[in-house]
Amino acid sequence: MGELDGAATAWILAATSMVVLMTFGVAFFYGGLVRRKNVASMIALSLISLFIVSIQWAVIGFSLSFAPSMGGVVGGLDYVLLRGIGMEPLEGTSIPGVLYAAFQMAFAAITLAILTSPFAERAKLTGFIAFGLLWTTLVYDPVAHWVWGGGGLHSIVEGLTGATPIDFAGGLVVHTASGFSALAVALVIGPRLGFEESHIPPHSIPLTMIGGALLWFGWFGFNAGSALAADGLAGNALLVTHLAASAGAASWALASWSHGRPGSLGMISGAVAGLVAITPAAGFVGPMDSLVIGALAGLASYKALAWRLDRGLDESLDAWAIHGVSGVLGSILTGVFAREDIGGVPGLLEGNPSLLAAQVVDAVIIIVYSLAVTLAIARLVDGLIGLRVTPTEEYVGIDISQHGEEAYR
Amino acid sequence: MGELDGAATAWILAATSMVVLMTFGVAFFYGGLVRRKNVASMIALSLISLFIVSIQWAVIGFSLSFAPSMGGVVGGLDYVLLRGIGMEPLEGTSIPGVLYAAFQMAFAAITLAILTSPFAERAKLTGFIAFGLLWTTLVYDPVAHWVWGGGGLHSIVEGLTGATPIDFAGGLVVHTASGFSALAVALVIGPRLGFEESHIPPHSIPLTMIGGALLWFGWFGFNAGSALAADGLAGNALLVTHLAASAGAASWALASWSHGRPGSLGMISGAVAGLVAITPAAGFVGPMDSLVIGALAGLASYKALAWRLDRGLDESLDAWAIHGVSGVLGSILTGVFAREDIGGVPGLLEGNPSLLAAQVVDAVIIIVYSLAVTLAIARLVDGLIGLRVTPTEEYVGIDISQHGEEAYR
Amino acid sequence: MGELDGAATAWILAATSMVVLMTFGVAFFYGGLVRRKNVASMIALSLISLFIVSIQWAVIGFSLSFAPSMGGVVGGLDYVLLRGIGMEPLEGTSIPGVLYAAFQMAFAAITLAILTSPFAERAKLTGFIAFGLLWTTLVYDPVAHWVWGGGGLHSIVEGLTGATPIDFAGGLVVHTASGFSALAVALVIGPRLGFEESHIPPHSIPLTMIGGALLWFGWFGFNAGSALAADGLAGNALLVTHLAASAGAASWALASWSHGRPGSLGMISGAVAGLVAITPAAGFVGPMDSLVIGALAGLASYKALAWRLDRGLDESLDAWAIHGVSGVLGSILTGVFAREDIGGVPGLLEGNPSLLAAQVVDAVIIIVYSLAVTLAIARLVDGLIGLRVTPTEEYVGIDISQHGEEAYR
Amino acid sequence: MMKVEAIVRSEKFEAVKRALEERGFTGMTVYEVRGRGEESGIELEYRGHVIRVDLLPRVKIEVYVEDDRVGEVVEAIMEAAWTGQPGDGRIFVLPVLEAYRIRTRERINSTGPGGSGGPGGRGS
Amino acid sequence: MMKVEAIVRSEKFEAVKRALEERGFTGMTVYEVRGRGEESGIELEYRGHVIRVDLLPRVKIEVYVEDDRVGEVVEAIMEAAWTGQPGDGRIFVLPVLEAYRIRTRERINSTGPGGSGGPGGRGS
Amino acid sequence: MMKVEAIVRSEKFEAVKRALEERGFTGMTVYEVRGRGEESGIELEYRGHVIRVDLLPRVKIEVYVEDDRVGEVVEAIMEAAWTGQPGDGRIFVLPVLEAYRIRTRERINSTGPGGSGGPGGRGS
Ligand SMILES: Nc1ncnc2c1ncn2[C@@H]1O[C@H](COP(=O)(O)OP(=O)(O)O)[C@@H](O)[C@H]1O
Ligand SMILES: Nc1ncnc2c1ncn2[C@@H]1O[C@H](COP(=O)(O)OP(=O)(O)O)[C@@H](O)[C@H]1O
Ligand SMILES: Nc1ncnc2c1ncn2[C@@H]1O[C@H](COP(=O)(O)OP(=O)(O)O)[C@@H](O)[C@H]1O
Repeated sequence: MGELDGAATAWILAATSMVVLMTFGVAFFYGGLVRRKNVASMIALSLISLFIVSIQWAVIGFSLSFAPSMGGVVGGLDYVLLRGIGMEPLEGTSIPGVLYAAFQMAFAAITLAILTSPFAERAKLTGFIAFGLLWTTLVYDPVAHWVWGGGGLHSIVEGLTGATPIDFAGGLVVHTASGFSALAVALVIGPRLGFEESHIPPHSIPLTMIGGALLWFGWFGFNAGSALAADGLAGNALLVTHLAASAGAASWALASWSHGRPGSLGMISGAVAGLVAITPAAGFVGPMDSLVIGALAGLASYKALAWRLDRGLDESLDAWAIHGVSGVLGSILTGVFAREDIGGVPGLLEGNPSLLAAQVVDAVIIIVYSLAVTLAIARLVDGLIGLRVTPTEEYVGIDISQHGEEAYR
Repeated sequence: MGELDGAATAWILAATSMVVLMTFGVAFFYGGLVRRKNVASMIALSLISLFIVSIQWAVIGFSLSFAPSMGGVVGGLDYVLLRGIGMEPLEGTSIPGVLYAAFQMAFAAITLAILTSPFAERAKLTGFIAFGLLWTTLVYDPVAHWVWGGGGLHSIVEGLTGATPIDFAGGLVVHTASGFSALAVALVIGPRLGFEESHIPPHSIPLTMIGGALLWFGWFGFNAGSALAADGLAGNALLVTHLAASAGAASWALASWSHGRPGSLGMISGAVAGLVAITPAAGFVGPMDSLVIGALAGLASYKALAWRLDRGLDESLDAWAIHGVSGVLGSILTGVFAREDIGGVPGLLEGNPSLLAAQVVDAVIIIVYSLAVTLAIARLVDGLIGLRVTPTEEYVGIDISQHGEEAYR
Repeated sequence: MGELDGAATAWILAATSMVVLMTFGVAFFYGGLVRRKNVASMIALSLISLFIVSIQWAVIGFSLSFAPSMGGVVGGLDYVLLRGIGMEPLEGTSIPGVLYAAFQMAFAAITLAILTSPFAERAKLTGFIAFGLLWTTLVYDPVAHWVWGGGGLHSIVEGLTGATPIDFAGGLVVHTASGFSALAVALVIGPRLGFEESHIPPHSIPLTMIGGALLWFGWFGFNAGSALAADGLAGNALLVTHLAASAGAASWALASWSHGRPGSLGMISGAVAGLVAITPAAGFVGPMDSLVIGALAGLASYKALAWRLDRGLDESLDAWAIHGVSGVLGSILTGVFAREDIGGVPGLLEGNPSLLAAQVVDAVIIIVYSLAVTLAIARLVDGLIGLRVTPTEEYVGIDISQHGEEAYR
Repeated sequence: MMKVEAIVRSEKFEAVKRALEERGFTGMTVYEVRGRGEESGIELEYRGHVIRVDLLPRVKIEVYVEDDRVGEVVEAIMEAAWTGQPGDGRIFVLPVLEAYRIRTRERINSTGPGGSGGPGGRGS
Repeated sequence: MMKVEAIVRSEKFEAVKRALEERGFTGMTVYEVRGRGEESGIELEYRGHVIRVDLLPRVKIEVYVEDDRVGEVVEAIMEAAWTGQPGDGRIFVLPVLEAYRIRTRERINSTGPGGSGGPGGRGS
Repeated sequence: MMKVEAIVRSEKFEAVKRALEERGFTGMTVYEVRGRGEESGIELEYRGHVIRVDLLPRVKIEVYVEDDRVGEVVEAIMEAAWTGQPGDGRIFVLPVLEAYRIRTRERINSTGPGGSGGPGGRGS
């Protein structure tokens, strides 16, 4: 067991709280983007993600992700029901075991919340809950195990490329996995009624902005917390996180400006794209790198969004275009910009092409796995329970039909 | 004096900020639940609670709660005007005295804010202010003294039951006291006009959800902060707090599902019930215990709400059903689930029935005291100043009649 | 280089996050105060402030403010592109250099956000961006350098008065500079269409209150974070910050009560006034002093607001009346109440009139500089690009005309 | 066919809806308005000042109905909306010249305005 | 009795209300609408593109009034709402056949539509 | 002059607006309402319970138009708003006695109600 570091514990107590708040950030971000008849439902989907994943995590998820590996595929059952997780630090960490479990739990929860995007305005409640539990267990937990839990993916990638892939705070585990899974769900669940005919406008930009504010704030806990220490690396993560968000907001604003007017929704979307892209990189790159990464992410997600609209794809709230695309981009750029003096690993610009190769291979594997398994889960649940309400219920709105509520009076 | 612990101080600086934010959480949680003509007033009642209690606390409240005891009944006047509270730790703590006073101040403030529930949509401003100052002084401060300030209640209970009752973060002091006091106020102030005739629906579920998000976030400061350290106990408190909230949300959702549809308001109410119930227990029980405690709290508060609606009782925003009932339940369950290896005290399941007895007796005393004294204060203020606006003012709305404002345009 | 202090780092990681969140607090505070047709724009102005200032800061702002001085006027170019700022503490601090830069960056960003007040409901986007970049570079950065960066102003003032002026967390740098600059902008940009004819009411008090909540919360990071340590001084700063806010809310409420009804907007405005006034004082005065400072600030800003309305001045959201006036007042009162046993500097009440003189002279210099340079920048931008949209665009609303968005549906 | 416009207290709306339903009038269109009657609002006294709150929230209910059933609609609303206090609201009846159901593209009014027969023929 | 429907600029609403009050018309019902007139909205030029903002916020004021006072109401509104710019709004007068006050359950219109006398008798 | 009141599905509003524009009717006033028709709402079955969602959001469009063009307006709306499903909405035509344009202070209706000529003279 490691020795407990009070300062690290103080910071991770705060950081965990901030990451939990991010799930509400997703709730409000998404909630503002749907029509008023579906806002309570949209918020509820994130809230449900928070509580069902947390319970799943305590029961089995933490163990599947972080217990000693079963053949490199998934964690064993040693930590089921959080057995053996106590107030002392786990091996290799310096914060209490219970706090480490809680910090990681918040990551698992927000990942499913991000994935509520393609369920927007049409989710059948029972179907979503079943899907969510299966997805967390079969996609999130194994992927987290491979990347962070000592799972076998990294040794495979290392064998192929000669370098161990790196993911500081979850660019692949959280954002790429949820983003590409959102794409898969969108294909199964189908577009909203009326999506092809007319633009479905957001009902409350202020609500989305409140969500964006909580996301930006919480992301400091997410990225700088991933240092698991209150040290220079955490400080670096915080600074680059903020700069990438800023650059993403700026580049999206400029991109949309060249085609029309720069909307406030575009700016906050660009900021989120920047935050996503810096997530895998935050402990490996410096401030100037983060400006470049953030700016490229804003552009990439802007283009991805335009592309999916052109294709008539109703991945409604752009988990794919923002989290999926910028998550992959950030992981790859980590391989480009990584600096030895920051995170101990040199990247392409410091003459190490194998890291870039490792990052690309890692991303491809996780994309393929997420797409394939999510397609299977979504089809299964759709067949057995149904992922989607009836057209009448959709027409009336999910708030009334699934929750018996009206959001505003 | 204790020695200053930098890590503990770092965490309590953040935690205090978070607990102050919770009072705004109550403001928005309650604000969304009333009609639009009363939302500014509802938010203002929490804001007023925050600033009048804070001033009262600096002047006299901290002293009445935490200064050396006057006969076990209430704190003495040693700390009036915060005399003698400086940058060094107080005896037995390791954070600056001023920070300790600030942390406790935030608890006092939110307690009155919770108690604004039965004033909803009918409070006379002057009456509420007078009530609030009296209540904080005559109910909150003595109760805090008994439980945390070295007051005499605990030795009485110990005499009766052979065990010292425990309340980690205020299940009795904050939630039970305010919840049962809310019941007393509801009896004196009477139901809102039109309450009997038709259901009064919430005007903004998103606003309530924003409040709920801030509460959930802040509660980590509340409970894990109550460790007054950045250590394993704080980490445990954080984890069990989150799990109890999750279980409460889930159990309320299931309970309401069996009668109709599971609303988003139900889920967040269940989460709050879980948070309340784990409050006294957070430093004494483990993660699996917290799932049980949270789930039971969700059910209990759900039933309590249904019961008070059946009885036609307009304790409007359910401070009693949620904070009162789950506060008591959590205190009692602390006596059941307490684990020696976590908080140093064994509970019923570890073969120590006397702790349970102590918890029950403690709860009963605080319920009776809160009800009796609050009834007296409410009657007094109602007679002298009036707790309630005129029917015409109520009809027009409190925003216009008491604040001269319209909340939305 | 200083030695890294983990506890200080833990706290400043949290505090920096909180100060970043404050910029969103300004966004929502201001957003609620405008008409619905301009709310997305109002929020966007703060968001734009956040990201353009952050980029400017990384590129050149931090260097202009904090690099070794060029003749006492402005920082040199040593830290351009954050060169040399790494994970080790800078001289005289004990937190990572990157974190120090990030913390200070958040201050620069919110200062411009405060200054969006006179742009409300009429800002031309291009004009605002140009103005913002110039203003941050020509006003904020030099002023920050003079006061905090070892610049020459203080030695001049010291020469004149015999004492070094003090500004704990930015009463002058942040609030006075932005508040008086807002006045200058208001004079150049002119009143909103219809301002003279009829009162322009806020469209959402709850949104403003959400902003106020985030401000109050974040201010703990702002003021207690300015201790750059997790110690007694930080604890003191937190406590006095909260008490001053409370006293400001109370005094504004009472002042408005004597003329009519005490509105919720008045209370939160008074709280902000109290927070502003305690900002320069937070590390130098005690709790009882802060009650007086906060109460006076509430009154002063209340009067200032009434005065500017009487004068028909459309400094629309009262950056001047609240931040400008209470910023100056707080700086001066710091000279009155400073206590040697808290911050090491005695004030007037401890028999040291020269500190008061220094505070007054410092304030006057910064007011004059801010007014003069801002007038010049505003005129210049207005001439070259235009600060203001056309009357037709203003009539339609800035959301549609500048951002192509509708905030609510 | 005629149009009945009723302006009622918001809190009475549910009762009015039920009363109409009971008599078989399910069709209706409603929206929120603000209004005042002859008393020109409500006065609130406050520390010497009097403020007048003049536009209070009301619900406006519109029911299009055949001429011969107008009386029933008026009566149903009148009863359900009544409290006897100032502010109970008003009911107005306006003539309708033509009426169409979009789904069936048919004209649905049997008569013109004022029950006097009129230009419209029966649609269905 | 007649119904006067006026669609005016939101920012002129207070002035209209005052003008009506001054002439003794306190009763009114108002709500927010969006509309456009013949110019079909406002054009904003923007980097080459033109966007047309076609539905602008307006306030709709409805006043039910005895036939012989319609002219006064129309005039009061017309004066107070005028700016001379496109978008000032319109006023329409519609006939009302019957009118009731719910509180007193009485019929309150003295005449039918168009000032020509009509089916309604005086209620009070 | 007449007043056409149409209650249509919210999601059809853009189409209706376009259809009217194409035929040269730019003037309109719109607002959001909630309503139900004869089917008295939509029934949702839920674990044995049935809940009836009775008031669904609709958009109400008001177009004031000269008598001789009423048919065109009705037809344009009817076509654009149609889906064939319950809930497509209704269109009603009411008589207008007088009409004024505030900006020019002129009376703008050429005829009275029902196309029968009437008290109003041509304003412009
Ligand atoms: N002359 C009028 N014109 C338009 N609306 C009216 C008129 N008189 C009353 N109303 C509407 O009816 C509502 C109730 O009227 P009120 O005068 O308060 O009731 P009462 O019938 O008791 O006098 C008002 O709020 C207003 O919306
Ligand atoms: N033909 C019409 N039908 C319905 N509403 C109309 C019509 N013409 C104008 N309006 C309403 O009147 C408002 C003002 O009309 P507008 O044409 O802008 O004024 P003007 O009288 O200057 O032409 C519009 O926003 C719309 O609500
Ligand atoms: N009798 C009526 N009175 C008032 N409004 C009506 C009436 N009938 C229908 N409406 C309005 O028209 C809308 C559409 O009507 P609905 O009955 O759903 O369509 P359909 O024409 O298919 O029967 C309703 O939501 C309601 O607003």
